[in-house]
Amino acid sequence: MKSLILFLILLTLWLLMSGHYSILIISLGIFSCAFCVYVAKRGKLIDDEGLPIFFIPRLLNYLIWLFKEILKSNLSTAKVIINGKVEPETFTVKASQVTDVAKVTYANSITLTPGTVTTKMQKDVFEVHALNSDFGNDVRTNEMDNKVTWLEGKK
Amino acid sequence: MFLAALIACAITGILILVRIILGKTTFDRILAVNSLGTVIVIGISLHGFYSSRPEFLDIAIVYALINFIGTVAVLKLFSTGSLGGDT
Amino acid sequence: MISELLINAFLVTIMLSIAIALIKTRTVIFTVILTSAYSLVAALMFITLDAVDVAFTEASVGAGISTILFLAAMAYLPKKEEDSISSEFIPALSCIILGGILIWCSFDLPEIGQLTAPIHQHIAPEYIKGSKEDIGIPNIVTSVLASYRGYDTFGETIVVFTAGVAVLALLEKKNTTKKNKSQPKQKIRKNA
Amino acid sequence: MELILDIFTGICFFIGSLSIIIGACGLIKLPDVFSRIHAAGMIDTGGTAFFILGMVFQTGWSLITVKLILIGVFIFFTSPVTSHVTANLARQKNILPVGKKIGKIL
Repeated sequence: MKSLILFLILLTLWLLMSGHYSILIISLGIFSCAFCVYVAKRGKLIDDEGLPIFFIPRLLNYLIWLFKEILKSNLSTAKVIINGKVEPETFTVKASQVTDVAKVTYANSITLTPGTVTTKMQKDVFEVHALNSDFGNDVRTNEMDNKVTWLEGKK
Repeated sequence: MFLAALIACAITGILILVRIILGKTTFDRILAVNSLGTVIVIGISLHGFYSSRPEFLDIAIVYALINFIGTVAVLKLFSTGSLGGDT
Repeated sequence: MISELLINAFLVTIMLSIAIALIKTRTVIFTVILTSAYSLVAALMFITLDAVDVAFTEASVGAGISTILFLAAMAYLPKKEEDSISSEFIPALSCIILGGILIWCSFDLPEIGQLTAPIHQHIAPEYIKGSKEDIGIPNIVTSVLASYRGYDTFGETIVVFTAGVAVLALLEKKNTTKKNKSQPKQKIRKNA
Repeated sequence: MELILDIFTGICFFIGSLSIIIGACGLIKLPDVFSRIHAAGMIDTGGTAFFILGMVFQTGWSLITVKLILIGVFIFFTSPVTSHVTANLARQKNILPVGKKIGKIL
């Protein structure tokens, strides 16, 4: 089932990228996509981590929220850089997600918003470096943590 | 318009180059080279539009991926001392 | 036209400064990083010269594979480069003379895009006319490379493939002999 | 209609240029590696997002738009990974960030 979804995604990518639609080229594409899926299956890459399907229903909502967040923190990072008031701080937060994929998503979301970077991970404790105490407070209120847990939808 | 954006990319490139040459630790330099790669990806797509041949976007896609692979390879070598799988 | 010239001049300046930094540095890993940055800029240069295929190759081979190969070879090298002992005068002189000769020769080249240049007189018009019907690939460079001079390309590919296999074999062999040596190093790292 | 799209593209390019230039300034100005990662993150997220948005306004709906969005997605997925790996490795090599530490550090 999952390999079929992967095959369809790869084939869509091929069709979008090539732009030439003749029988020969499309059949070559189908062949190479099938080969890729076969290799991925042999390497046991197709599992919950490679293709996290349980994210999909709530993904759009989360992405819109994430973009808003990124815009806001971009603005404040720009202000900090122009003002030159840098007071970096390092602290640890606890992640409340169950699966590894969701934890990685949380850590990546922290890193993706400029101003906060995950520097180390140990099981479910993240060490976060923030540019300013405002950014630090943003992470420490656990808003993003709750959002990712909601995105995961396992609880 | 595209030319102005290209000039902005060029200024950014020069500033990043200053960091590459000044950089104290290796991490600074790796970070700066990665940023230079991102700026060049933007620059390629902008140049494609500027010369009204957006087919160049294929190269920009290849670039975005190669940049990532190169950076991660450098960092992996730096952490383990080899690229082999047995370390 | 002016903007094209400006872009080219800017890229050449950046490449030059990267090259100077490359000469100045003595850390091996930084050399590899700078080489990667150099080929990133070089590929952008090829794009402004309208050579898409070369840019593609430069991006994937120059910035990707060769960086990784350098790194794989670097694992067996000391981390710092030694200062050169011999004098730098003769190499610099020969480089300057060679560069001067090349620049002098480049004045005899026909201008870019000139119709009467010898390269456009010989067989190129036939290729341009017939490539679409003969082979059916929209990109002329690809059809010339893979079909009109297919045997040539085939030979080149074999040579490159052999070289790649040889490099891999060399690296692999050292890996097995070096295993015992690298063991104590890691212990030291853990203790520290 | 064309004029409106052009204006939108201009605004997007302006914001994008501003954010990459400020990011590059931060890359030079900020004190240590960990702070510089934030500036690099600005180039990767703010700059790319606005430039790609501006170019999407110019193309309309075609295969080129899809390719542009693909570039955005690739950079979006790979940029946090490189930032995190750099920061993690710097910590592994025992470089401690400047500034105050709150609570126990791993």
